[in-house]
Amino acid sequence: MPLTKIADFGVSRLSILDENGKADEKLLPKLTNPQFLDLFTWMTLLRIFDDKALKLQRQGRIGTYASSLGQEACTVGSAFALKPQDWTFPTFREHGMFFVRGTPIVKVLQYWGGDERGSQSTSDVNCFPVSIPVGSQPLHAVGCAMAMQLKKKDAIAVGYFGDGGTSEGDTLEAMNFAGVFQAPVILICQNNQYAISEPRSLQTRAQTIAQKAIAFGFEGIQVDGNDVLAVYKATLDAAEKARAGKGPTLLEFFTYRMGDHTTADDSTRYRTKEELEMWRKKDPILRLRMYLMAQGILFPQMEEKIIAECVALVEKGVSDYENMPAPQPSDMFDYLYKEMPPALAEQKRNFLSFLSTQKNNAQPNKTEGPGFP
Amino acid sequence: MPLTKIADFGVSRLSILDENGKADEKLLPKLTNPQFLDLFTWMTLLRIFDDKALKLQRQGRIGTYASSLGQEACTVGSAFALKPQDWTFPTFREHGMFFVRGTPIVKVLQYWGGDERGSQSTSDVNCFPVSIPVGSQPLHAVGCAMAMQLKKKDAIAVGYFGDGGTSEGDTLEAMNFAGVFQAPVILICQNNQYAISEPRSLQTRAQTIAQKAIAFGFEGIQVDGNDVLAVYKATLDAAEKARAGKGPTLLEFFTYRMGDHTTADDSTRYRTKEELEMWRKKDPILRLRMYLMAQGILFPQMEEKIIAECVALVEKGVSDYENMPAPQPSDMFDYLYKEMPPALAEQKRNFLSFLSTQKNNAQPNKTEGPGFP
Amino acid sequence: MKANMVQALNNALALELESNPNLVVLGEDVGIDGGVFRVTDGLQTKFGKNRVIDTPLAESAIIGTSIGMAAFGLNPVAEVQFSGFLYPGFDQLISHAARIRNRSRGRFSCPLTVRSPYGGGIKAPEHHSESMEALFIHTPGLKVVVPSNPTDAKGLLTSAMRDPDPVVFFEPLRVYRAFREEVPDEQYTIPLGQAKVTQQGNDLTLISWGSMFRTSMEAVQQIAENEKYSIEMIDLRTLSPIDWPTIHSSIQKTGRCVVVQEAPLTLGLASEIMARVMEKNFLHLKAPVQRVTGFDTIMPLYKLENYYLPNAERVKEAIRKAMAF
Amino acid sequence: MKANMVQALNNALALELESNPNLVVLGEDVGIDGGVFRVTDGLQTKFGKNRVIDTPLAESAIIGTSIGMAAFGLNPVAEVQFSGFLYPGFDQLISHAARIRNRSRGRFSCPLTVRSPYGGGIKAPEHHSESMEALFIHTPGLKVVVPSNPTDAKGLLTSAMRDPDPVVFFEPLRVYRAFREEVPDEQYTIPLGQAKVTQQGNDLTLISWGSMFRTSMEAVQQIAENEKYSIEMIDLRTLSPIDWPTIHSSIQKTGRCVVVQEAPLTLGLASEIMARVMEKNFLHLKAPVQRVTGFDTIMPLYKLENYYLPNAERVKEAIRKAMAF
Ligand SMILES: Cc1ncc(C[n+]2csc(CCOP(=O)(O)OP(=O)(O)O)c2C)c(N)n1
Ligand SMILES: Cc1ncc(C[n+]2csc(CCOP(=O)(O)OP(=O)(O)O)c2C)c(N)n1
Ligand SMILES: [Mg+2]
Ligand SMILES: [Mg+2]
Repeated sequence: MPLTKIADFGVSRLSILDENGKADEKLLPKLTNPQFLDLFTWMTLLRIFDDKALKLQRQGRIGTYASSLGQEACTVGSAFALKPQDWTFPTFREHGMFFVRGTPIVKVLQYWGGDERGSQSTSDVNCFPVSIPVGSQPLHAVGCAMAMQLKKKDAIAVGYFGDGGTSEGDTLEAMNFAGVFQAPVILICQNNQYAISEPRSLQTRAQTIAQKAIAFGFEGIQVDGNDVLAVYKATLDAAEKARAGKGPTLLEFFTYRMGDHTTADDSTRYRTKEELEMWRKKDPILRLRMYLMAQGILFPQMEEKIIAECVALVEKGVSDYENMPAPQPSDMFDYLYKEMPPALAEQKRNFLSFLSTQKNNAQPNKTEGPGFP
Repeated sequence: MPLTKIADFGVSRLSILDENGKADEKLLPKLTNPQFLDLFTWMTLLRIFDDKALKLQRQGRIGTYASSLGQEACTVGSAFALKPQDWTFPTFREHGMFFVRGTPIVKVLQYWGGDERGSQSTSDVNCFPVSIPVGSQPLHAVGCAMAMQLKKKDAIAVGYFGDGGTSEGDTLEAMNFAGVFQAPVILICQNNQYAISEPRSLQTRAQTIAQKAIAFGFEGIQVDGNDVLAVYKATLDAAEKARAGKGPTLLEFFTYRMGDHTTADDSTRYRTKEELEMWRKKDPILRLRMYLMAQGILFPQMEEKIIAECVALVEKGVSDYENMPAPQPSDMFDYLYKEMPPALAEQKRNFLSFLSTQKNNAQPNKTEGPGFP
Repeated sequence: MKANMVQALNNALALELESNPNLVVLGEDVGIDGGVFRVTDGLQTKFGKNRVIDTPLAESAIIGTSIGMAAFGLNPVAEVQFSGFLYPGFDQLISHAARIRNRSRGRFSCPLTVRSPYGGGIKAPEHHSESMEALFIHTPGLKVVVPSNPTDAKGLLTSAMRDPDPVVFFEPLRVYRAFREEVPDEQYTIPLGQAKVTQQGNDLTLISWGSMFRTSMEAVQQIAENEKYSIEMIDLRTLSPIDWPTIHSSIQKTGRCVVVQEAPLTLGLASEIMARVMEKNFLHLKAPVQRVTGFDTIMPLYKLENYYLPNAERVKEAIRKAMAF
Repeated sequence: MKANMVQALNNALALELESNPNLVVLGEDVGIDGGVFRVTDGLQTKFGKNRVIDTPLAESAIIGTSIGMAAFGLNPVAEVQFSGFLYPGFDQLISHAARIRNRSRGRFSCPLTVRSPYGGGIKAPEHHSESMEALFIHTPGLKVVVPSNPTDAKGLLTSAMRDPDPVVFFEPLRVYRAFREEVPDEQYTIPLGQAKVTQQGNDLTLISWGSMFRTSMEAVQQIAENEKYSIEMIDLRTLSPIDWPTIHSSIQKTGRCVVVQEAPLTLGLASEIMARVMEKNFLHLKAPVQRVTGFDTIMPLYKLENYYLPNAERVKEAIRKAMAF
């Protein structure tokens, strides 16, 4: 028995809408016209929100902000394929997912405005809060999926991460646990080609992210992440599979971050205009728009109306945010434990009584400017 | 462009000597007769050492011990393929590698005898010390390989880990760094089918460990780990490749831990006699012995002589160990920093002066018996 | 029943698995092997593989998935095989388990217990013997418990498993099988955050926990033979949150204090006790608080471990020093 | 040259890359991006991709491979993007970087510098603002440095890079670009383990480090306007090993002490200072040592961070309390 081939693996790529908005009819997901329009509307809302958030940041009305420009199809399409009882585990670039699943815009602004209450979300929306340590979140999704499995619930979990996130041991451990326990989970990589300044090629020598699933004995698929129909279909299929007890799927959404990493970043330092231009042609909203227009599902007047509605929603969110009373210093203490230990209560008491001796409860420190990479 | 296959991968298995000692002549590595005998001798020495160490442990002369019974081909064959300038990074089950590379038996006994000096090894032997946290060692091998690459040295690094070790994020991160930096490293998994009580199937859903390399864009090969010639050849090939600047290789040595995990373990709790019997037939030493006898390279008288020499070497190691003066309490302090900080020097001074007030410098605590899983 | 600490813990787990259908035990070798120290012995056979789960060898994933489970209705009890292997899971503990309630303003929580054998004295190889509880005490959002005997172990573990917040539960290796005592058969809890005054006294307050409580007892017994000090002994039991009122009122009575810890000296828990005592009882103090600790060096391999560990002689020396001041 | 701390650090790195061919800089975005705070700006262009290495996004691997490099002739300077991201690499730091010299009885060593921006005050999102230096101070085998100004930053980083043992080098975010000062152009070192007495005084010893040194200065300047206290100010600079003689001799003179830290109260470095002061200077103390600290809670998102951080008002209150005792 010399050198024998003992296993074979392949990786496939799913794509439905091409860059000109032409669809592969065989693969087209079954969606009603209102559903098609919903996808368009959510992506449009997200883009308008993004644009607004960047302005708010420049005006100092929110802090550092991470735009998802160009990646709208990924979060909108995947969230659209889920059921309300499913759970999602974001990083920090899934605003679209939050919106589609029902989170009020004000909450997302609060988070980026440095107000913890934004992370509380609303109790009827099944999203875990944003958290920043890259790669650490997918494990929570897998744990949640294991809980759903053990409690025999008809719910699945979805964990998001970036291409950079695939380098963290935690993400890889999450894949391994997902495989071993055949957890009802979808692990979604928004491969937007960059982790801050580092191109995908510096993260891993693997040709695709999807093939990482091979290491853990389950299926990985690459999906055109600028094609909302492919994203939707891939997520729906993976969700059905998970619900049927057939285990996890790794989805690599192949996309591109059109904006800076965050408002603290300057992407002209590390990438070319040509690259941007190339990707601009693959715009996910444009592509769906062309398809819907060609199908007669969308037409200019309707588009204008959708845009106007989205603008109004975002403006409403902004004014809700700005009318929100400030968080209280006591909030720092109140949510650490279910029952506050006496020594912590003492710290709180002392601090509040100290504050009460200060003019207007002023915060006498100056904060020296945003710096979130 | 529907669902398109975009990548293909395969995993192969290398095997040269079958269970009856018949070799695949095409794959046979070029070894001289004395080299063949060396392989046999080292494996024999290792087995005799293992047996002795178990006895010493039972008699309380060393602490908890991790036997490598059944895995002799893995450490002996791989170490035999390396050059003296190469560096090896063990876990705790690579005694064979230590011996082949020139570590005196006494050092290995000292380590397991709870004496730090055993980890110092000898300065002309290029081995990193044993360390216990599973999965944490391969990163050091990759870092060493990167150093060799940057310093343009003609040396490679070899990192060992177990099947259990492949579940740790650190091991996977090591694979990823190895791939990205095309580090001259061989990552060797002794897949002995168990991590303490947990069978390989509980570690990962992947059919092979070798395929984990696919996730990181380099080659992984499964090797019959009870076939010292296959182990030797696979390591030699991977070493040549690394030396030629062609990057890392993952080698999965498919073997079996014939003994308990350590002397603190009782493997009858979790595995069957039948399984053991099945693997006994694949004994790596027996297999090489049959081959060498058939080739006329080894014959009974010579074998007896080899065994006698190994026994003598081991006995010598044991007596060296037992004649070693005890480590000094001051040793606890002396190797932490190159220069001892004054406050630590004060701790040391105070403690030694306290000790000097005690009867015979006695250690008045009782130690309550070994417990190393 | 007569039980050593291992048996008492096993019993606590069995009773809680019985009474709480959401409790799951997970970790490396916790199943058929019953854990490498046999704390989970027999539990998988009795409660099945869905309740007592052998996981892959990955501490970060054990803790990380436990967080997901805990947030969604389960009460995971994760075993980390030795406390030195908590480090790979440190980020999940610090960044997530300890923070999810605060991060979500109370919407999510993490009723997770992480059990881990800890401390020296059993001739274990490296990374198996250190006492790094301070790392977890310093981390806001965690609770930290260390029992010193089987009875407390059972009651404290039961409380930990029912606690709405994450608890790191350290089991002193040296005490595991050191002795047996009568432990109540039924389920009971011992509240977290309450120290136990095991012996009243007027001259000096002796504070310790885990295996050092026994070392301290030994010292007190030995010293009682000749010196007639009246020593108040406090077994801290919960290291976070700490029962400060018990400590302070004892020191207000005695004016003298010795703290004994296995951990390294610098920023071990003794430091915090000394700091608070200074803050609250400065004028009551008749002598500086003395501490008996491990050294600021790596816990050595076993041939030297008994030099590293505080022993009764060192505790007696500290008591005498405090008394003589 | 006039330089802020970022520029001073950049300069220290450039000079050392120039003079030590074995020095390599590695981390996330340290290359073409120059690090997210630009501390490594321009270095890759000047020294090439073999000396200034962009790594995959994995802190454990950054530290773990650095250990391998350090043991084999290189001097790695690893950047971890924020100190809150040290936790995934915690095991490599604790179990290996800090131990390899001891484990190998001196055969191998780990001349590694881990640089990491730390602390609050710049409106960064979560996990970017906490101050957990105590974890590393408690760990035997590491050194810990925190500069408070550009000049010290350059000299201390140069020492750290030449140190034969692993150094965790925390760079206070709030100081990065807060001010510029004249920094010597040439290479120089400031020895690790030496605190700086920046102002002599007789009434009270004020100890701080990093950004809290500036907050303390502010308090001292404000208080000087009305109250005529003579305050001795110590900038600790190295937190492990600590310059105890400087602390003790100052307190022997003043008898009063305030420690200011950004870190949580429980088991922050102030606790250890209080403990040692009690041990060594019990009879010199005229008042209990006061500490001004962060709270035992999670560093909040930015709308509340300035409540969390100690400020000059709180420092002044502590000074008055110590003086009034
Ligand atoms: C553990 C950790 N290390 C470093 C960072 C700093 N950081 C924030 S985002 C980011 C890049 C993430 O890249 P990727 O995963 O591809 O996600 P993307 O930003 O592209 O959405 C880095 C390095 C972090 N948040 N967490
Ligand atoms: C990080 C860590 N977790 C747990 C352990 C305890 N432990 C020691 S060996 C072992 C099993 C290792 O299995 P494997 O990697 O297959 O190596 P083998 O023992 O089979 O050689 C475990 C869990 C450890 N040493 N390190
Ligand atoms: Mg990315
Ligand atoms: Mg194994």
